Amino acid sequence: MIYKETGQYKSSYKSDHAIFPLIQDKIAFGTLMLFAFLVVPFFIDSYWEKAILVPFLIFSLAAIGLNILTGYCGQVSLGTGGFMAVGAFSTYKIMTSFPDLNIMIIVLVSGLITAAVGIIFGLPSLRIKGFYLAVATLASQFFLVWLFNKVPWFYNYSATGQITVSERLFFGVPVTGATAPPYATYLFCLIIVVVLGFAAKNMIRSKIGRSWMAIRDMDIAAEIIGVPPLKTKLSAFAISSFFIGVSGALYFAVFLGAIEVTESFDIMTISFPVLFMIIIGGLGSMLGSFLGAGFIVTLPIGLKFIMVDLIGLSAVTAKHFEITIWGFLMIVFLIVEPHGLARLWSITKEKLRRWPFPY
Amino acid sequence: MSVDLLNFIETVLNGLMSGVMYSLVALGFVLIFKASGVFNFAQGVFALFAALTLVGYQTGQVPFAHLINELFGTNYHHWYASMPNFLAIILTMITMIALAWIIERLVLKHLVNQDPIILFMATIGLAFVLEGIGDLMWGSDVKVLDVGIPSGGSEWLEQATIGLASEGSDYYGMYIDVLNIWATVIAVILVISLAIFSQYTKTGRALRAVADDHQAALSVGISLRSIWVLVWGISGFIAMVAGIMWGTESGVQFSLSLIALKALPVLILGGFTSIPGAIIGGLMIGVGEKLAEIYIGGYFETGALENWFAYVMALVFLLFRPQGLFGDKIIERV
Amino acid sequence: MSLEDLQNVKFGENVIELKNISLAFGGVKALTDVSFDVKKGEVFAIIGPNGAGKSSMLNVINGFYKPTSGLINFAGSDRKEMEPEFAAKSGIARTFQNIALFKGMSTLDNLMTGRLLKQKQNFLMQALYFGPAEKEEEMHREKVERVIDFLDLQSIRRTPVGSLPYGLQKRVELGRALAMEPEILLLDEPMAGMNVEEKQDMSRFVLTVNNEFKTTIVLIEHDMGVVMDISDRIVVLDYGKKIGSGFPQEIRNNKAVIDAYLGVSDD
Amino acid sequence: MRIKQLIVGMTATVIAISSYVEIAVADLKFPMLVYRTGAYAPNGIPNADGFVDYYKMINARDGGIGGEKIIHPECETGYKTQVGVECYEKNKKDAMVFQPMSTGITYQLIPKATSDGVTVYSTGYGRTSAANGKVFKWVFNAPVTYWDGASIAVRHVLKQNLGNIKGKKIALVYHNSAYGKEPIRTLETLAKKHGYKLMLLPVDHPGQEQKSTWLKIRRAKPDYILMWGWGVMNSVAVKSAASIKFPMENFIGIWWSGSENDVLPAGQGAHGYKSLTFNAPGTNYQVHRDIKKYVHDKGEASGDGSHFGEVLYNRGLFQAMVQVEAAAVAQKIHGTSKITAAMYRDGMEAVDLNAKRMEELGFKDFAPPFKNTCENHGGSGLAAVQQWDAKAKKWNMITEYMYGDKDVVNKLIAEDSAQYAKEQKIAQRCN
Repeated sequence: MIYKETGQYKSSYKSDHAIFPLIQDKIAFGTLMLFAFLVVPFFIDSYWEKAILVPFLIFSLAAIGLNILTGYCGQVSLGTGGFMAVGAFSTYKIMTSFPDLNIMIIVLVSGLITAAVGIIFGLPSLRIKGFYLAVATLASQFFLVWLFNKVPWFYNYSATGQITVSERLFFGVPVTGATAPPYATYLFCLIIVVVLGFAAKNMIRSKIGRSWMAIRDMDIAAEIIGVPPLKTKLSAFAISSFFIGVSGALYFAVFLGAIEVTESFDIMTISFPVLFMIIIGGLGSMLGSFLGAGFIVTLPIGLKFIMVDLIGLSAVTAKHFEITIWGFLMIVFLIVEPHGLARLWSITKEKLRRWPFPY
Repeated sequence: MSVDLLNFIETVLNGLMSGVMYSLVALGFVLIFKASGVFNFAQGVFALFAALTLVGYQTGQVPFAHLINELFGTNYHHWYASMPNFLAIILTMITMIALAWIIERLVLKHLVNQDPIILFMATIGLAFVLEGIGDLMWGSDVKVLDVGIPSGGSEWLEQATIGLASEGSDYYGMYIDVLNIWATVIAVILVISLAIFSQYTKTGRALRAVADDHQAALSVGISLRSIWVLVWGISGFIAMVAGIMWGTESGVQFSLSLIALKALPVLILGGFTSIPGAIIGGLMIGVGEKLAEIYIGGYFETGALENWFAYVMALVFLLFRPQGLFGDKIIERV
Repeated sequence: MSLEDLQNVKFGENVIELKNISLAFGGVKALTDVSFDVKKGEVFAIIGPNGAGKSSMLNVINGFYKPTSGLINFAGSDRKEMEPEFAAKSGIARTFQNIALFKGMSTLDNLMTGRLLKQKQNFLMQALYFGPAEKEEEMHREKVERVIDFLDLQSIRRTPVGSLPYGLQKRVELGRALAMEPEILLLDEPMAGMNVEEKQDMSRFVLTVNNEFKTTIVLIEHDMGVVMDISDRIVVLDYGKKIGSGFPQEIRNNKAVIDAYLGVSDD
Repeated sequence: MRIKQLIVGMTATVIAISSYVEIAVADLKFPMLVYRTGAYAPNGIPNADGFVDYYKMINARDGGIGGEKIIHPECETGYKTQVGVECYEKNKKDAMVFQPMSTGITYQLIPKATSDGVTVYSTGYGRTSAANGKVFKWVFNAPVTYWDGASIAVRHVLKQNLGNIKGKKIALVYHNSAYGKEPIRTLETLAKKHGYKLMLLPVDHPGQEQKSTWLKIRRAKPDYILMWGWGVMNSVAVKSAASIKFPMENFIGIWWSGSENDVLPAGQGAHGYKSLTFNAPGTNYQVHRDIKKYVHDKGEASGDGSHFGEVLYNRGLFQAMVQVEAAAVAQKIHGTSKITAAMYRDGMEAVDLNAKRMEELGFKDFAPPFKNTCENHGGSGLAAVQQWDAKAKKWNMITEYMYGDKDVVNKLIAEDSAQYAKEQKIAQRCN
């Protein structure tokens, strides 16, 4: 009976409505946070930073964003790459036009700009539903990428359309540019992710979140109990785009440092992977967003490590296998647990609750 | 006729031709969606896989040669010099049908009545698997595909049209790639034979029944799963045709799988469930994007707006008909 | 004391008045020129055979369908049609013939959706989730808990409604409507497909709601027994036409109605 | 007081250890970022094979460089930037030099490698202005840059028109990406200088659908077409050009648009297509004989050995050779065979591949001689034009190696690198 909730009585709605109603969860989460904030920074090296942790954090953020839209509000979107691009280029423009603006502000403003763009591209969702909408969102993807590739103003008329970040300090430590120490970039992303993560969770467990889910589950009934579809859907698009925009900003400024829009925000490099994250992680689950991101970010690296470094296959054969296994795993996952890792986790919790008595 | 008019016509014609190429891909999507409600993103990779296999058979490549050689230090590459196209095509068809059967066994069977989005994701997974296996089997370097379809500009048309221009203009005739004309012919034959098949054969009727209503079909004793194998087989075959067409134009290599992205706007324009929709949608997209590229594209000194234009066009269209051109009407009740 | 007097004692003025409502989908006439009024605080039943246009009537009342002709007098003014959001805002709640719950959400959340209109905090406050936002949440949670107690749904608070049995789902749906603290409650076959006990429970709930909170109730029901027992007044529809109305006992011996039900032709 | 000593002592040891670790590199590590998969595999494979075969040959023939074996771990990028970063981080420890083989990844690595102190060598691609060693200490793109390339192509056109191309129309068909956009600025500047009209025609990735591009060309009837293409785009373009019957000898590709893969699919139609190159095609060189002897005949050929002697394969040999040479030079300068990344950079900067040295290395007449200096990381800036003979299925050199429009190019390089230096706050060196 490791995972025992009996005997934990809630005396107030407040405690009952808490994010982690169970003491075990509180402890687990607390330790995780302590570890993430106080332990990791001292051991992180540039490989873990650039290859695993920072991309993980950034994509978690994008996944949360998409999950708000798709998982909670039921609007499937394939335009993630385009919106991340908006975030990235806003950051670049603001950075270059206001050299001494604080990076944190820059990132958040980029998020707001993306939110505005998101609202515009969300408008069709009123008439278009389901797959038609999903494919329609590709329009935003292709259009935005084209725009940033085509209009020189966005990349300050540089010779090639490449945009490169310049160094910015956060509390006196560089968090962008090549000289930024791993722990700094990591912590910078971590802070943003944790704060925004809680914000998202709070929205989901209050009015706005319930309106989204109402629209998702049955938009007609929702309308009849007084949920305005337009406002609700657009709010989902806006807030989701904000998250995606921020992640795009970090992706450019903190993670890659130099971006070529056509390649870095391609639907195959961003839009689909992020959709995988929320599906494998679990539609409509905060935990799922993180699990999914972790899975998608680490899997290829893990497979590569096993096949090249341990088994010693040649890089190319390994890659072929990687692609195959990767797709195969995806299918297996969807067959075994369509509701994603989050569901698996809650099942394990059930098991733990009964442990050691099986049933 | 003025040269501008002739140019316009030329553009439209070429648009129609590319449209046919898109329709070829879209067709496979629609068939599968109708019959099994799966939005099969793997259709593009189907085309790639089919083309790879075809070339493999033609040139007698040893499947998995790289892998075998790497693991066992052997040095196999080819086991025969060449194979007649006809035979190779037949073999490829058989392979694609076998593939369909395997997919039904290993994937679809286990995913019946899941959410559409889940099925969609599964097919993306499938796309990865096929791409990986394709690479492992036949290697990832570019291959020249030639099944004897002529290509290059059509002399005849050029000569025929050169006179149409008004006097004194230096008009030099219209341009159409012969390959595309062939593609059109083949596509037409394909569609007609499909229509005949679904109208006048028992399996065809069963197929339409399933497309219409799964439960009902089941209740009159039609085996869903055999129908699915059939349908996936057919769209595998269509993918092969598409693969041959695109492969002849650009050589067979990974990028071939990206034609799926070209087919998506066609689908939303035409409606996921309508074969005529796929065809007409394809033509509309083809013409639309070519016209846009050549006539609007000029205004941004360098165009390349085809890609997004196709989607935006489809999007705008959807705003007026949310279910696409021929898609089933969406009715909301409580 | 005559029936009329009784009525006048029990009921106040009209809350809704439908004047010659007609509704057509393309060629199909769902309602032709139906008129009746609903008085404050009564239990008003709409009955009739399948396809008589009962549900369409409710849909007209809460604005999901727009009548092709006729007027709806509501909240003191004649209007051509109602807007769903306006209807909800002005206290009209309803349940549906085939349940329209939010299957993915728990019973609690479903009931909380009933409070959406009454929650005023903007999303930023909710994102921060402190002070007013939190207070508000808890306040509404309290209200909802009352409904939960009233319909004894405590045991299924956290279960996703999709997995509940039919009878319970119906009850949750009623709960969601009640959570809106409605003036007028439209119930579309609240007891369809229920066994006797469940029907009794449901009837009890309906009556209590009517008595305790003085909620006006408009319900569609097939079970004549129930209808006759709980409703104060009844209107009978057949093929979209009104073929009779009045107190239960009048309806009981109204020839047209009997014919409609027993399918006897007029000759 | 004690504590102070303690700290001093500790730091001392730490430094000692770290420096020791640095020196104690067993072999010379030349990590390879390759792409044998994905959209650009057809170009990636032969090039990578060239590298591997050369490294293997050096190890087999000379037992490595100055006795140090070469290790060349491959990391598959699939031409994806993000994967490239992962590969770099994974392999950067003790790495001598990185050859990203992708403009995107090069841009990515320039700042990182600079701060990590690892050499980046982008042979005739990547960031053109990196040729300015004053600003880009750790980056080399010898022997020739895109901007040289553009001006050389124009020079070739000039030659054919006896120096006058006023009013001629030149179209640039380019990969719609950073790589493809590189030459635009140069061509525009030259257009002003020589008075030709420039027509820009971008082709989106991957570029197998170019119908409208070629319809435009057919109508605009440019006199010459230059192409900055990569991957499937090349072959489709060549094919389309053939089928609109564009005179192939007026169609000139950059050195990345001039491999067998690009012309073979077009069959006879490709006959006469030209492309720039900075290395000779064919297998008639000492280095090929050595590779045959020490690698292929032992059945150790990289891949299936079918690309032996192809343009991109030979380019791979050349790139590998320069990297190996740099190591050798570094060993000479620092008098140790166990060189560090920093020492390697010095070697790269001092590379002097004169004709004599080339011959010693088995590359006689294989490529024009060049020499890196502190200021100039861009090499000689020499390239020649080769032409495809579809009947014989081989490339023939049809011109001498020639210089581009140096004064134009150098000016542009100065501007661009200056701007970069300003953005990144880099102090200029070499003075």
